[in-house]
Amino acid sequence: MSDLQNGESPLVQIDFNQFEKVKGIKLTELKFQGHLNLRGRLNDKAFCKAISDAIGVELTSLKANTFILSEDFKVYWLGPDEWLIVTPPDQQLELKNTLQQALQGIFSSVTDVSSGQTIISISGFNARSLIEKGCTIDLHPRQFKKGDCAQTHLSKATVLLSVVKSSEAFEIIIRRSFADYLGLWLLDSSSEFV
Amino acid sequence: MKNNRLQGEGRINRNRPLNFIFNGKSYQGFEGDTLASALLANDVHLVARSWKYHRPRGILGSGAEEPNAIVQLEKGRLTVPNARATQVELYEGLQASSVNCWPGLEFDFLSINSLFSRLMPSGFYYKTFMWPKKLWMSYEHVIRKASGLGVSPELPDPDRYEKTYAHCDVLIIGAGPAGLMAALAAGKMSARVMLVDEQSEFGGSMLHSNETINGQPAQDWVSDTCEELASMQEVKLLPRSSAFGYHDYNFVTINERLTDHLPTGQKTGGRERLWKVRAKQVVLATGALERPLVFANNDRPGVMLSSAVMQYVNRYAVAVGQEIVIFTNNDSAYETAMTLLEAGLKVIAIIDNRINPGSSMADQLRSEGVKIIDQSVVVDVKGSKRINAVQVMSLQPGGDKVTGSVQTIACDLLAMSGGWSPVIHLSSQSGAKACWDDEKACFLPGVPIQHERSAGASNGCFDLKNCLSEGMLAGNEAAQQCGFEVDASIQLPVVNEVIFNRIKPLWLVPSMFKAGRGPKQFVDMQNDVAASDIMLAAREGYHSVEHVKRYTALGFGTDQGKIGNINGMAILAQSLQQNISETGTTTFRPNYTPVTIGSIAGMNLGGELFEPVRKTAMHGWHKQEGAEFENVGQWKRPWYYPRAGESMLDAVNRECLATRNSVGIIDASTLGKIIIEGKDSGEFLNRLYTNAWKKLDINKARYGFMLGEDGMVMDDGVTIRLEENKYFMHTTTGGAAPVFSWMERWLQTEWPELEVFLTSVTDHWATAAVVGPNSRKVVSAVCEGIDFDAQAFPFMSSREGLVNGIEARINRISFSGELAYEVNVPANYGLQMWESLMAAGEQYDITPYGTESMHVLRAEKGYVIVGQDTDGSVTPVDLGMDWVVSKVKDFIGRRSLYREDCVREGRKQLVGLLTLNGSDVLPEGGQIVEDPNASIPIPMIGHVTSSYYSANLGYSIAMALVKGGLSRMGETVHIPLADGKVIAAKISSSIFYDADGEKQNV
Amino acid sequence: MLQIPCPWCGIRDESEFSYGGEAHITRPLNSENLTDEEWADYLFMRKNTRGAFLEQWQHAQGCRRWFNIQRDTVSYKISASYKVGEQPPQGMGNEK
Amino acid sequence: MNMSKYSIFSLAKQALNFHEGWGKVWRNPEPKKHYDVIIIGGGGHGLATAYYLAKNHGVTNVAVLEKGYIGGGNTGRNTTIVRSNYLWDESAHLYEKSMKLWENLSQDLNFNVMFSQRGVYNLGHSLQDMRDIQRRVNANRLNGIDGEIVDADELKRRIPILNTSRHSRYPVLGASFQPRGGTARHDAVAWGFARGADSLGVDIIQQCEVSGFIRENDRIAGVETNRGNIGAGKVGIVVAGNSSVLADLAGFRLPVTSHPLQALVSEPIKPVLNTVVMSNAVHGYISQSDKGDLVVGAGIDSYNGYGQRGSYTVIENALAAIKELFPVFSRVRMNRQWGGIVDTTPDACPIIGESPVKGVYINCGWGTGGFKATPGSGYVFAHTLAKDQPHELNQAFSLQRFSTGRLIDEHGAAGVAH
Ligand SMILES: Cc1cc2nc3c(=O)[nH]c(=O)nc-3n(C[C@H](O)[C@H](O)[C@H](O)COP(=O)(O)OP(=O)(O)OC[C@H]3O[C@@H](n4cnc5c(N)ncnc54)[C@H](O)[C@@H]3O)c2cc1C
Ligand SMILES: NC(=O)c1ccc[n+]([C@@H]2O[C@H](COP(=O)([O-])OP(=O)(O)OC[C@H]3O[C@@H](n4cnc5c(N)ncnc54)[C@H](O)[C@@H]3O)[C@@H](O)[C@H]2O)c1
Ligand SMILES: Cc1cc2nc3c(=O)[nH]c(=O)nc-3n(C[C@H](O)[C@H](O)[C@H](O)COP(=O)(O)O)c2cc1C
Ligand SMILES: [Zn+2]
Repeated sequence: MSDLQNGESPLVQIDFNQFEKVKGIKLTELKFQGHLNLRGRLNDKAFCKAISDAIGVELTSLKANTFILSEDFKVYWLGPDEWLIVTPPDQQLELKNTLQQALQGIFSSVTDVSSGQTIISISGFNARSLIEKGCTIDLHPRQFKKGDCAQTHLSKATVLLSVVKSSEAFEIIIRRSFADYLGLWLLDSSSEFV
Repeated sequence: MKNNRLQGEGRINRNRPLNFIFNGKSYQGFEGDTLASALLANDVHLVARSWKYHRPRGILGSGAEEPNAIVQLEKGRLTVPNARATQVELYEGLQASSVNCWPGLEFDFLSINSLFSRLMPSGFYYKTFMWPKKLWMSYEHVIRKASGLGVSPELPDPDRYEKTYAHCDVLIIGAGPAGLMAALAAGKMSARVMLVDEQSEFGGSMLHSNETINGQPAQDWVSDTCEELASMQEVKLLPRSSAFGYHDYNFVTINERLTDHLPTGQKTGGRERLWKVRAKQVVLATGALERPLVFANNDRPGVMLSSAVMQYVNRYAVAVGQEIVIFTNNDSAYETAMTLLEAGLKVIAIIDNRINPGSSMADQLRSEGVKIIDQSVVVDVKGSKRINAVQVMSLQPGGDKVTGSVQTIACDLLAMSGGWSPVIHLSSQSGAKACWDDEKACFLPGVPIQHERSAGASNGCFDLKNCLSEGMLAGNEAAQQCGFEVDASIQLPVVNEVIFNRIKPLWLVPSMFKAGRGPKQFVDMQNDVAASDIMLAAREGYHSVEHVKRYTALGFGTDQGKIGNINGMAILAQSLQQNISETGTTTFRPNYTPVTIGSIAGMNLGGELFEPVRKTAMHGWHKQEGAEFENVGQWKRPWYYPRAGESMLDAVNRECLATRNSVGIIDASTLGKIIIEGKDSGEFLNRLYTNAWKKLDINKARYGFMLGEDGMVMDDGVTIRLEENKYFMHTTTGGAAPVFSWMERWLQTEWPELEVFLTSVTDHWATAAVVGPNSRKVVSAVCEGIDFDAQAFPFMSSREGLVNGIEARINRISFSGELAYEVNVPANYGLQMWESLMAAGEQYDITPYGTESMHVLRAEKGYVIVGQDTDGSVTPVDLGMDWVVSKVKDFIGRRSLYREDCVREGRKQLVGLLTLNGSDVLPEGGQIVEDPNASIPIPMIGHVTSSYYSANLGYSIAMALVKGGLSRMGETVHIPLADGKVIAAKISSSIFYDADGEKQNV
Repeated sequence: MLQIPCPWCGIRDESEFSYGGEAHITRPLNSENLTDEEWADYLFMRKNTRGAFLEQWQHAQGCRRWFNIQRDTVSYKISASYKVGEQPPQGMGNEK
Repeated sequence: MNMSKYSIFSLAKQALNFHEGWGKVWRNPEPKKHYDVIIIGGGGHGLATAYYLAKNHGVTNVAVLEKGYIGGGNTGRNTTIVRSNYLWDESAHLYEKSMKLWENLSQDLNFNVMFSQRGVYNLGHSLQDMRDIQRRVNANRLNGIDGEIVDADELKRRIPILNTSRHSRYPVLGASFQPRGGTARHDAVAWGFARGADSLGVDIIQQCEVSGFIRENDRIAGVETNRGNIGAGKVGIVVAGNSSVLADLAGFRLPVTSHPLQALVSEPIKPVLNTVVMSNAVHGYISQSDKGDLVVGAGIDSYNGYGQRGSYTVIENALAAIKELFPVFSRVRMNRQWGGIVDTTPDACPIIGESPVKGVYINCGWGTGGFKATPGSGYVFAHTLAKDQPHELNQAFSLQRFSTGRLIDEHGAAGVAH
């Protein structure tokens, strides 16, 4: 329904070509994905069942600080009663409707935040070193494995960091208004790998 | 020029000669030299002047402990003040000069201070410079002139500083034999290891040792071990890296120097890197520092630490003297003597305070013609800019007095050893309380209170064999604590056993003079603290070691007492007739060695990176239109949009008039936006806001005030009821984050029974407020699916529709008193929406305006800005807004409104002010008085909070908080300005424009 | 630099958290019946214990949960971490 | 009491004598059984209180009990900034009284406290900062306190090394300037007051920690210490960061929380900064001492802490701010860092007056900025103790204000910083 041609990512001011000079780092933006924030109580069986019926994800078995891939959706644990569902572009409203239907009468909240954040994918043999410059979490593959995610800060921006491939490929979900800062920070920080 | 370079190999690369300049003169050294070793190789001993007395000083040590050889490196932007020559690696073209001397090092004018040194004991300035009182600032001016060592750069630093976090299982600090062994052990267990050493090469004292390991020279074992470590995947090796702070939770800060050793033209990339390491376990293998001996004129060039002498000979192949005397109270100096002999230098005598200090080394030395003079001490030296003789006396039995005649021994170098002090700095910083060991005459690391252990010389272990085994044990244990299993294949290297005799402490060398009456016996050379100063402090009643430190400046210098502190404390203990553990140490604190501000500040500086710049979806557009920006919290908001030739006032006047007369548009995306959902949402809002919420109709909006529990205004904004159980709250821009977390806090901690979920959508929505009589036409041209009829879509209500086919929410709310609509779309389409509105508004000359015009427009209507018209002492009642405060329900801050002070008469209240001369614009922050001619202190009755020239009204308007203001309407008050002018103004209502609110309701 | 155990996320660096001061201060209901002194006691008076102290933190840059810990205000060692609504460690939290 | 008078002449005389004849700065006596007044806490404020009790009120049977060494608390850890340009009348008058005392302190104490009126700048980085500066400076002038508003260009002229670029993240828009502000030698302040008090008969007792209070009926009768019980007619608690601990022992509560506050110094360099520059917005404070080191104040840690150390991020932020303001200092190296324990109150103003326990008086809550108040605080607290009623300058600073709500909110406008 929406015309992505006219949409503008929060990273529009960042020149991604500049990252091509950086050794061991591949940096791309996963633009315009759908982002839905989901709230509900795990001890509410009806809530869990509604979610499971709607998207096939058992929230009770999604461990803290992990994410799973279900069909086209990625579901991230954000808190004991909060999750983020990332969908391919333009599917969020449909999914939002489906979920809201399923959650009728159940204490919950489904909020579209797609325009409020974006995703940066960082991979390569210097990816970890780059992120470590601003991240207090131990990213060693023994500690932070594929399927793990963590909300934390990268330098001075709050992010949701996840591991796509241990030690080599990460994704960072960043709030829109901080995205430009983070982009500049990444550019600045990666200059030593040029 | 004399060349002191020896034949032996050392660790310098003779194929790489390097030219450098010191005090304007050219010299040559080799790759592998430090500035200190290169200077000594060129026979430069006099390198500095002391801080207070400007005495000639030479190089005393060979590393971090050096107190004297402080130089200014390079010039201009790249200059480095206070570099220690002993730690500066030589590079081609290096330039250095002595600090703190004028006109020069050889003849230094202020060395006359030395003549007055008697007038300048510790703390003399507390006792004088008080008369006449007025002159103190002039005295101080002179004192300041003489202060400081190096000079600060005068230009900004062009270098970059990297910074990173890191994690490991075992962090090993110090790569001497103990540290290397620990790393090897832990590394073999496949623990994640970091090994750091502040020197350019690993090996520590092995780099200058004569010992063998596994039958080979120790240096070979070092390189083999380093190679093995480098091949381990989980081992990270960091040379040129000083661990300078050991904080709670095994957080260690490390400063790595990346380019300081490179010639100026070849430095690329960052200059330094700050490592912020969290280690599961830490092994401290930081070695030990040799202590000097405290005797008369012990600060003269040519008096050096014995271990430094050995290091210069073995590591740098430099003969620091030709005819050498050694003065010691322990066996380690005998090794130096052996080294010197091997290098073909002449050791004339060893002066030892012990009785018959026999050892195999002593016998050997005797057989080679070295005189060993036992039970004797050096009492003085001859020579000023370089010593030429030492004076020796015998000790009386008991050892605390000298006796007999003075024997003068000609020599050009005195190597001294007063024993060893383990480097317990980091251990002490970690919280372990150092304990005194009488036998070894040193402080040892205390019982660990963090996950750390010490090994090797830093643990008081002074022989190689045990250093290696302690290192291995420490590595094993540390990795075991992290869950790894000991690697059985690891073997302890084989070394010769050396037996050491007991040290005989010698804190203050006895002399023929009563203490304080002879020449100065220096304890802290950098700060010119002599033994007599410490005794004076004790005599005057400064008994705590901390008082003595502060009174004398003992340990205050750039070496932080590495050289002098133990001797100083021992001398204090003697003066107070205590033992050393009663006296104790001063507190060890970071930094172990000084670290640049640049390094700690890090790379994230400059216009955009010092602090995040938050930008709205329309930011690029504003920039293109030439907007001036205002910082609001972390956001950049357009402040005003000057056109060519316009002043700020011109622009603001134009924007305000256009908005009131036709239509304006402002980016309102930065306001905080929170979705509140769940069946108790209304109840929750009731508790948060001063007014009532449950009865608000769906799609209707209401203005609310949030108070702190102290009753003072905290935030305000409009909230819309979207559904039965769902509200959409707006907060102020600056309040967004704190208010959101404030709300979460109440929900989670106080009212978990409420069924409410909060979700922040600040970033999701981009918002344009279209304001002015023509706004309806503009908005209705762009928004589909909404009936914009005044009745169908009344003031304070909200509708959903489409903008360019994208879902949009339009709120008819107003912060200007005009007909106005806030158009919200998902921010990815924010720019597109903005451009559509601009296009639709073109025919009405739609005018973008910034925060300044927004402030003017709202002030014309008397709307407050929280934080500008309020400070932390203003209630809604003070603002004349009691209508927004419910009398029936409880809410946060309610009880506070009934406290004695909140209900008293005469509180400050918000009013309007009209200057008698309408073109006078009051300064915001102007103080209001009744009688400007009263004598000082003039009672103040309030202050101006907001003030503008209103182009719409044609005169200036202001808002103010005034004592009892609401009952003073029409009174004239006065605002005295800083330049002496006084402006008179009348108190008025704070609503200046459209008092009945008709314009927003059309 | 503290490391704080979030009951949900485990040990994280202090920089992810924001501080909430003394824990277990309940907001008085019927505050209109309180004297100014009693209200001030709730509003301003704090234990400010030297030693073992129960305090609130929010995992602000993480899961956003508020929770309580027991921390020694001299050694900064943390000896317990528990969720809101859970009981503090034995012997703590009841004395005034 | 045999105090040697300090002067250039006595210095010369003693020099001939190899400085062997100097008397003791204070006596280090054994505690007596009973004192009319016991002051708990040998920081600047406690010592000043004792001094003025003896000097102004003739109360000389006084002991100052200090658990460590005098001046070893916040007095020995602060960035020594002295100014009096506070916003509200109550604070302004109190700090200005202090300023006046500073101006004669060296002569009064016959101990050079090196009070150096090099001026203090408070930078403004936002429009709201500038409004606050206007408000404060205007108020100061009407209260008879010197002050001026300086714009960015003038600042650049006066402090050329200050970065006033408009492209900074938070550009410097201007500043307030108090010419009479400056710094003083913190240790000398403690020692000078101690020496002065001692010479008037006050006992200064170090290594003496108060661990309890002795009561008779509902009045105070003395204190328990590690050196035995000591009787007292009145007790003044002046222990800064430890106020809540002592209040708890005495049986009352305070609206105080104790936080780490850190500071650090650089290696000594030749004079480059001859004034004091403070910035709340970017959180850094800097001056250069007479020894040549740059003295930098960092921010306060958010959590309660009695550890005299804080978190490293605070240091990083402070130095980032310093580098932002003074890019030329980037290559200068920091030598040492440390922390103190500051006692903060909800309105960033002190509490000076009676406590709920009869005979016990409290002086605390100076938070991050009480060094400048040292003489004034001692002056009014001595009055309060001697007369059993507050001096007019500390009347507003009672503990009762937290119940009545009559707070003196120095937060936003002036008070947060040192
Ligand atoms: C890093 C830092 C920077 C600062 N910068 C400034 C500044 O620039 N300007 C400014 O004006 N202020 C500044 N301050 C604040 C200022 O230092 C303090 O407000 C002031 O020094 C407090 O003095 P005091 O005498 O009350 O407290 P302290 O000097 O702390 O004295 C209290 C004494 O009480 C003793 N004590 C505690 N408990 C007991 C007990 N049970 N028995 C006996 N004795 C006890 C302590 O050992 C201590 O010596 C700063 C503070 C810090 C920490
Ligand atoms: N004969 C004696 O009396 C005597 C006395 C002392 C030492 N020794 C000998 O010295 C050797 C000691 O070996 P060791 O391994 O314990 O110490 P070491 O002195 O060989 O190595 C210590 C290393 O730690 C580094 N270091 C110190 N502080 C640091 C910091 N903060 N950051 C980074 N690096 C830091 C130093 O640069 C040095 O390289 C043994 O061979 C011992 O026999 C002999
Ligand atoms: C204004 C001021 C200047 C200081 N200058 C120095 C200095 O030049 N060198 C130094 O080592 N310490 C300096 N210090 C710090 C003290 O050494 C010490 O760290 C501080 O007083 C705290 O005490 P502590 O570290 O013993 O706990 C200074 C302290 C202050 C308050
Ligand atoms: Zn968490």
